[in-house]
Amino acid sequence: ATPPDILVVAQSLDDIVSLDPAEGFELSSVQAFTSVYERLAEPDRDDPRQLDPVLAQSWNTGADGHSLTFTLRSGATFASGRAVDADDVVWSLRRAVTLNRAPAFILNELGWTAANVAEHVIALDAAHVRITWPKAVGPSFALNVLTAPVASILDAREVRAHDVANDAGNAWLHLHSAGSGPFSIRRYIPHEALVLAANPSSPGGAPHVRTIVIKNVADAATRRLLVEVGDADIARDLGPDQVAALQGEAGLATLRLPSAAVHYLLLNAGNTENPVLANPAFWEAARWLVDYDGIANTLLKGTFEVHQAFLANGVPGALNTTPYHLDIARAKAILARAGIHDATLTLDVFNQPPFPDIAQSLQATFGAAGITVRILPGTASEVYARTRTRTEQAAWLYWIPDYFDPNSTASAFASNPEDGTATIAARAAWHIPALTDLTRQAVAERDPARRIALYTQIQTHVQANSPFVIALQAHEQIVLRSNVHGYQQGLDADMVYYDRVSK
Amino acid sequence: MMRRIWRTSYGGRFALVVIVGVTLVACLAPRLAPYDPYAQQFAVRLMPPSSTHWLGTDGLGRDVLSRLMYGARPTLGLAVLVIALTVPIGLAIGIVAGYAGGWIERVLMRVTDIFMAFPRLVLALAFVGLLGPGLLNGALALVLTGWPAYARVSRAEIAALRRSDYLAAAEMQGITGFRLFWGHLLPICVPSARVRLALDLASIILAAAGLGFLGLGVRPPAAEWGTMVADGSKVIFDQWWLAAIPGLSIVVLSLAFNLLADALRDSTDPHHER
Amino acid sequence: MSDNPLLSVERLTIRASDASRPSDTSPARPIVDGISFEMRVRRLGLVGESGSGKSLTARALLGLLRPGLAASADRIALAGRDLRDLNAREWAAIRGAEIALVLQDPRHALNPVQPVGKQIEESLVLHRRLSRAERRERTLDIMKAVGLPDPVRLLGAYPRELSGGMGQRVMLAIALVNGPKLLIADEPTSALDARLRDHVLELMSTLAEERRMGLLLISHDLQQVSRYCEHVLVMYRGAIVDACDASALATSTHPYTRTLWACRPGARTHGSMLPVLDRSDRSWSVRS
Amino acid sequence: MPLPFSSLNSAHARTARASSIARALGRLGASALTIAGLLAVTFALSSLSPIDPVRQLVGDHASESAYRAARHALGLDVSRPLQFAHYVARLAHGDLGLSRSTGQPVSQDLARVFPATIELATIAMAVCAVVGIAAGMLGAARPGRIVDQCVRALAVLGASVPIFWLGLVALYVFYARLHWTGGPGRLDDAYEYTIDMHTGFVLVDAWRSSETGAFASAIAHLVLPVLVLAFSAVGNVARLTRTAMLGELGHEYVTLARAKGASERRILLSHVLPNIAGTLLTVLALGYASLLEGAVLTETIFAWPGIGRYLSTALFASDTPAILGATLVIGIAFVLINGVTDWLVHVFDPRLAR
Amino acid sequence: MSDVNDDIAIRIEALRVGFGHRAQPAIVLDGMDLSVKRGEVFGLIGPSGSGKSTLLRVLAGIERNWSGAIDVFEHRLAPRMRFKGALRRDVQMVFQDPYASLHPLHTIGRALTEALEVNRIDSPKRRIDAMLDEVGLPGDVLERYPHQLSGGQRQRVGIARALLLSPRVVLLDEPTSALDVSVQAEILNLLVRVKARHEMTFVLVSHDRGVLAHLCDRAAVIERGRIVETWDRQALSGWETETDADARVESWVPGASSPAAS
Ligand SMILES: Nc1ncnc2c1ncn2[C@@H]1O[C@H](COP(=O)(O)OP(=O)(O)OP(=O)(O)O)[C@@H](O)[C@H]1O
Ligand SMILES: Nc1ncnc2c1ncn2[C@@H]1O[C@H](COP(=O)(O)OP(=O)(O)OP(=O)(O)O)[C@@H](O)[C@H]1O
Ligand SMILES: [Mg+2]
Ligand SMILES: [Mg+2]
Repeated sequence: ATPPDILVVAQSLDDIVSLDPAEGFELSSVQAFTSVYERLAEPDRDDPRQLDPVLAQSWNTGADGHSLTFTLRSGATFASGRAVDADDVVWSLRRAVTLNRAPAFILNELGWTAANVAEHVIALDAAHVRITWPKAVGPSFALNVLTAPVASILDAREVRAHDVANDAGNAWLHLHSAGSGPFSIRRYIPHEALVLAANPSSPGGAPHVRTIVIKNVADAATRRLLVEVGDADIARDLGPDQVAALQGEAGLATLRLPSAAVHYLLLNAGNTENPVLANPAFWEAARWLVDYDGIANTLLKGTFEVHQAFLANGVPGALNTTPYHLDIARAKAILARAGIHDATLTLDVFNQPPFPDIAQSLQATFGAAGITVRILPGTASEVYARTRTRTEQAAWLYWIPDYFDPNSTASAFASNPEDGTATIAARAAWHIPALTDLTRQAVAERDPARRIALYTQIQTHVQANSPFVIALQAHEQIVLRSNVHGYQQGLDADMVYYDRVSK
Repeated sequence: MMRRIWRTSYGGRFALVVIVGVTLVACLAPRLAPYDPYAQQFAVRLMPPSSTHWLGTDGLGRDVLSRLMYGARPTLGLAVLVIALTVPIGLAIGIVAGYAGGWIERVLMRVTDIFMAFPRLVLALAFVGLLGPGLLNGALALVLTGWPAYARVSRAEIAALRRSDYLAAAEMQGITGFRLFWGHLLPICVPSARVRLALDLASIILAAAGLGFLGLGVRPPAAEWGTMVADGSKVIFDQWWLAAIPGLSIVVLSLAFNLLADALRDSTDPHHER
Repeated sequence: MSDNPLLSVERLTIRASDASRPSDTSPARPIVDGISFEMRVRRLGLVGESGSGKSLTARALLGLLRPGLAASADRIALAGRDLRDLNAREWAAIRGAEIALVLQDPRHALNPVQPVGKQIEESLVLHRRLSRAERRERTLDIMKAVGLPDPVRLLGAYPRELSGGMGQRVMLAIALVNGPKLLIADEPTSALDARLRDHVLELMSTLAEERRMGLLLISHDLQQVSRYCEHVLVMYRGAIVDACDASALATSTHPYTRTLWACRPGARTHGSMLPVLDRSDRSWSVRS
Repeated sequence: MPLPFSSLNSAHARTARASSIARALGRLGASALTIAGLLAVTFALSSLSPIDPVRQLVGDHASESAYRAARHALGLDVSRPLQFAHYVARLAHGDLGLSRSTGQPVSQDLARVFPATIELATIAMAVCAVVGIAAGMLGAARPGRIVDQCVRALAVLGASVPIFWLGLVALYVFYARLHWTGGPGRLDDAYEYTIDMHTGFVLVDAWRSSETGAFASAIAHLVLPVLVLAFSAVGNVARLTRTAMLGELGHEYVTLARAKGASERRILLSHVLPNIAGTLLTVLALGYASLLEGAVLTETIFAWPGIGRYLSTALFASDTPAILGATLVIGIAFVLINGVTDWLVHVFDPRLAR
Repeated sequence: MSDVNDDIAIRIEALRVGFGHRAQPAIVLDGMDLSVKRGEVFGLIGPSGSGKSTLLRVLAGIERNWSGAIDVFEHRLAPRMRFKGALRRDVQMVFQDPYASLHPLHTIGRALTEALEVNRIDSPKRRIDAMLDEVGLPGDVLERYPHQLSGGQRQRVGIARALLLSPRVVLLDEPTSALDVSVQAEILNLLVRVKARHEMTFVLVSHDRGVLAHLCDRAAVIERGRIVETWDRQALSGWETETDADARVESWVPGASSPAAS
């Protein structure tokens, strides 16, 4: 059993590379950022379509639609006890851009670069910050960008004190924190555990539990065992079978939470070794060859729902139609009409559950229509390495929005500016100048309703015509000991809230 | 030889039965297996053993018995491949070193020592990790670390004979070259190599299973015992047999090879041993 | 000599139990076939060709047959005390104290990782309650008695540092340190250089006389035995085929003894054929 | 009689000492060569790897110039032999590069995780040595009897059971079902991250910490992985002990010891055991090495934060520097174990001390 | 080629053999001069380690690292030369330990046949049968393995194998020292018989003066790699009176007379 003042969470932490919010871009690290850092504004945890001011008290949109002025909340302090001031905000945002690590591209969406960010992010006085942006995007988009973890506000003085060789404290932040969130990092042991200590001076109020131990337990069966035996209070990422077995067991509660992750099959139209992949008829057939229902409701029961548009349910503008289902005869007919026989393809998948199971299901249904699928399981980096170099034929992948705005996803699936930008459409070698324009138009649109309408239009097009078979939206299944109360989790990867948990 | 093992002990009998049986099953899997090992039926996922599926079904509703039968193939195949490479290399190097002596021996044995000191499983993991998953990459590492054992033993055996009277006697009769190697030197090393080989087979089977368990073995949907244990371990607390059955198969097969090694050791005529 | 012979053996038989018997020996024939003898002289010789059962006989007297061999006898008595049916503890008390053994090859018979001194002392530790100093003194005494040079220094030497002759003397010291009644020497010199043989045998027979101790000398060399023993038993295929006084060996009428005695080559035999055994003649081979 | 024994003896000792130094030096050279071989193989492996380390580092969105800069920073823009030279040069300074999956220097990571493995393997080895040698002696004392049969059966079984499977089963039975032992990890969570790890050895640190119960918790967590790990090697130790003992029992000096009146127990303990000490030492060293390897799988099952788990995590992240570093460290440990054993055997065996 | 004396079978001049490091080799044979006459039995005796076996191994072409001059009949030997053809057949050797000189995994039949096969000698079957008869072995030994024979039988096989190639010189390295006196007598008788039937030269090493006195026409003593004394037949006859007791007193140098422990 776990001690009363410690919350033990069993999950996989193996993905964490960095706990510097300007660098960390993995599921587990962005989850942690929410507990450790705060941003100017964050999506409301009950209705993420709403924005809540956090470190900012309020903001004003500039008349030109290309600037925002934030008034900082008074009395907010960092874990070190220092008050948050405009200098921290400006320094943190500029730092994220100039450090230019993986998630910096999110801020780049505003047109900020290492060269120009200093003129676009300025402190008006100790309590006011003004930002401007050169790109043709609307202020609501800009606000959404600033809710991303990369825009977290750090204790500038503390971090600067740990600067080594001009790294802006990056090395130090790998293992430490300097934020204003409800918790601070007490100890981080890579691949082993992240220990968070309550930060009583947090602007949001002191959390209920004193310590959180997020324990790295790589194996799902062990996670389940730990929570069942009571050696963990919360177990994340449980497979369907594990959850099913725990159902109804005394002392345990199961949460099933939708996530913004969409899973899709990518067909690389640019692969010259296998020209059939460039044939839209083949794409069309593929849409009828996924056992959406079988995977979501039998094979991986509870961890997925059928979802066939790129914006996940719950994200503003999501399209909820599901026109496709498994229909082998129809797929065969389409293939026959297009003169496609004996097609074969290789399918890259991650070698971790549940991907091999999904891949084997695809293998079976495609096989039924005469398409031979050879599965190439690989570590995540291998699979990404192949898709990056565009040597893959097909891959089963998933997408999680980087920030809570439809553009995050739309610009990946429906935009291929052909300038070297590595969007998903570009990886599939899908040439769509018109659609790219439309996506650009949508992000610049300042009227929210019209913006939604544009995204619906784009999704409908992608659903029917792209070399993607968007199939499933993930649900996360979490098992908690029943004495754990107040746990909350939102749609997007970073929306994990421990501050109101009590036990 | 077989007969002698059969007569020596119950262990030897068990070993022969299991090894011959598993080999047959592996060869005849397509004929023996009651189901297509790849056919998925989501409706009957995770069924306990029953009269329709003797060993139940796995997470994709595939028949476990059929997969078990097919699963013997990569394991045995790998073992045979590794042995086919390690034994000849090891014996050749050992015999040449032991017979030649001098600097040839020193150089060859230094190389042997280097490879001998490599951690076997770890190197296999590194190979697979760096060159990509697959039993073949693992096999490469097993070959690389496997031959020195044969080389060392055979060198010692031959070097002990280097100045022996019966090599001198062979020399007196003008027996040289390949004839000497094949007819006189090699047979000396065979009994110990045979025991070592049986032991090695057991350890290769375990290593292959270990790779499979870590998800670094065969590619799905191919069945392999280690991978089946890993898959089964996901549901070990509820459908324990899914991990237990392939695990037991590994135990039984490697046990058989270990017992064979024992029987070989015991049955080697003491008069034939030096 | 008293009425009780030092050693008396009646119908000693040694068989291989079924499991350990090589497949080519017939089950019926025992390896040692009901031999009987008494030791009424101080120095008794036991000769015979290789494989005739000399060593097995010697070991049976010490209760040291290997597993797989079994001995039975109507009587085996040491100075009147019957040795059959002793338990392990009783045997341990007798071995090394009343009967001692010297083996053929010092290179193999001494523990290679124990200093010589400790090996000699062990006999004392096992059978006497002595202080450390007394043990050391006795050890040095016996080492001097068997003619080991510089015994103090030798105490810490390991067997591999000794020459064959020295090794054999160490073994003799181990055997004699407790003053046994009977010393059994199983081919004590066949691993030694020709020159050393006589030294060691000479030493043994002198010590046997000095210490009033029985010596059972096993050898296949008739000439040698005739020189150092008073009485000789001749074995062939597990049976004692001839027994006579050492001085009478040269004139023995038994064909086996005669051949063994005469088949030694030498200048005298140059140009002629040596006498050999007619092994097909079984008439003298079974005599019990 | 001439007695040159004394002078010869000391001369002998002198040459023996000189030659043992020479031997030690030779050993050292051999070990260095072996490590160099290992280095070469691991390096060759890393350059054969299909994964682009630069891309892994800079990520997807990096520009061509950023890519080139990172490539230069990693030293990958020079020829392979030069890269190898740099690699060795950096190694000499203890620099194994940056792990891509932890973001920390690999050397630092390894310094953190290796003690956990050493602790696990060493305790398992101790169990193995005591149980294995005792069992081997029991078997040898009465060959063919029940005890012996049991020892042999266990030995064969130990060598046949896949350790990961045994670990799973043990965890399932003793932790999940019976609650007899601690679960995965090194300590209960109450202590795991609250006591300070100074030495990296959980038993030591738990003992020294002020937390009562931490030590008991450490023991409870150690039991299963230690036993599972030991089980895989104990059979081999028992079998080889038994074989060595039986072989030794056939020697003439044993007959002589019996003829002195020594009891069987005394013969086994004070005559035979010292004689096979060298063999046993070698057997144990081999066992120790195999335990280090077995730790890879055991640690994965028991969430034991050692080098094995570090390596398998690195494998999944294709974290080349970490894979190479861990392989190298285990390889060096192997070489050291072999070298030290060899040296010990020579030092303690009077037969070989020449 | 030096002057070929019809009378001399083996002529050795200034033969040196060393082992070990090139820098400071352990010299085993140190400038040995020796000649053996055609058809005689030449004996060699000497303390252990004096180089007797080494000399025979050089003559047999097994030990090829030597310097000096050696002629065997019309063949002039050269260091590092591998014996082939006629020379190979002309020189044969019989070893001390008959068990160690027979391949434990080959039947006697195979051991004997192979010698003939390698040297491409025809009708091997007939020759082998004749030879078995000559050395007094039953025909059924051909199917047996060495461990299934007695020591005396094994040595007979060793002799048969050497004689099968009809050598002109037979080198015998302590051929009876592993055997019992009674068996030794049988083997010695066999050697005498064989010698009488074939025109052969014997070089015989033994540590047993009796054996030499019984068999040899001449004999020599080797000490530290040199011939220190040579006896002719007459001198050998005088051995009868000597006893072992007047051999030199043993030296107590540790390890001097015991071969290195294994
Ligand atoms: N354990 C055993 N099982 C079966 N037969 C055995 C065993 N030990 C010895 N023998 C046989 O018993 C016979 C007598 O052996 P023993 O050692 O007594 O002969 P020996 O007279 O001492 O000969 P040597 O002179 O060679 O020492 C031999 O034929 C031998 O093969
Ligand atoms: N290959 C070798 N390497 C090193 N030393 C050798 C080698 N062969 C023989 N010797 C040494 O040469 C010396 C002479 O050996 P050799 O066998 O010729 O002696 P021997 O006279 O036959 O002795 P023995 O009577 O014991 O058979 C010995 O000191 C031996 O150790
Ligand atoms: Mg004997
Ligand atoms: Mg010799």
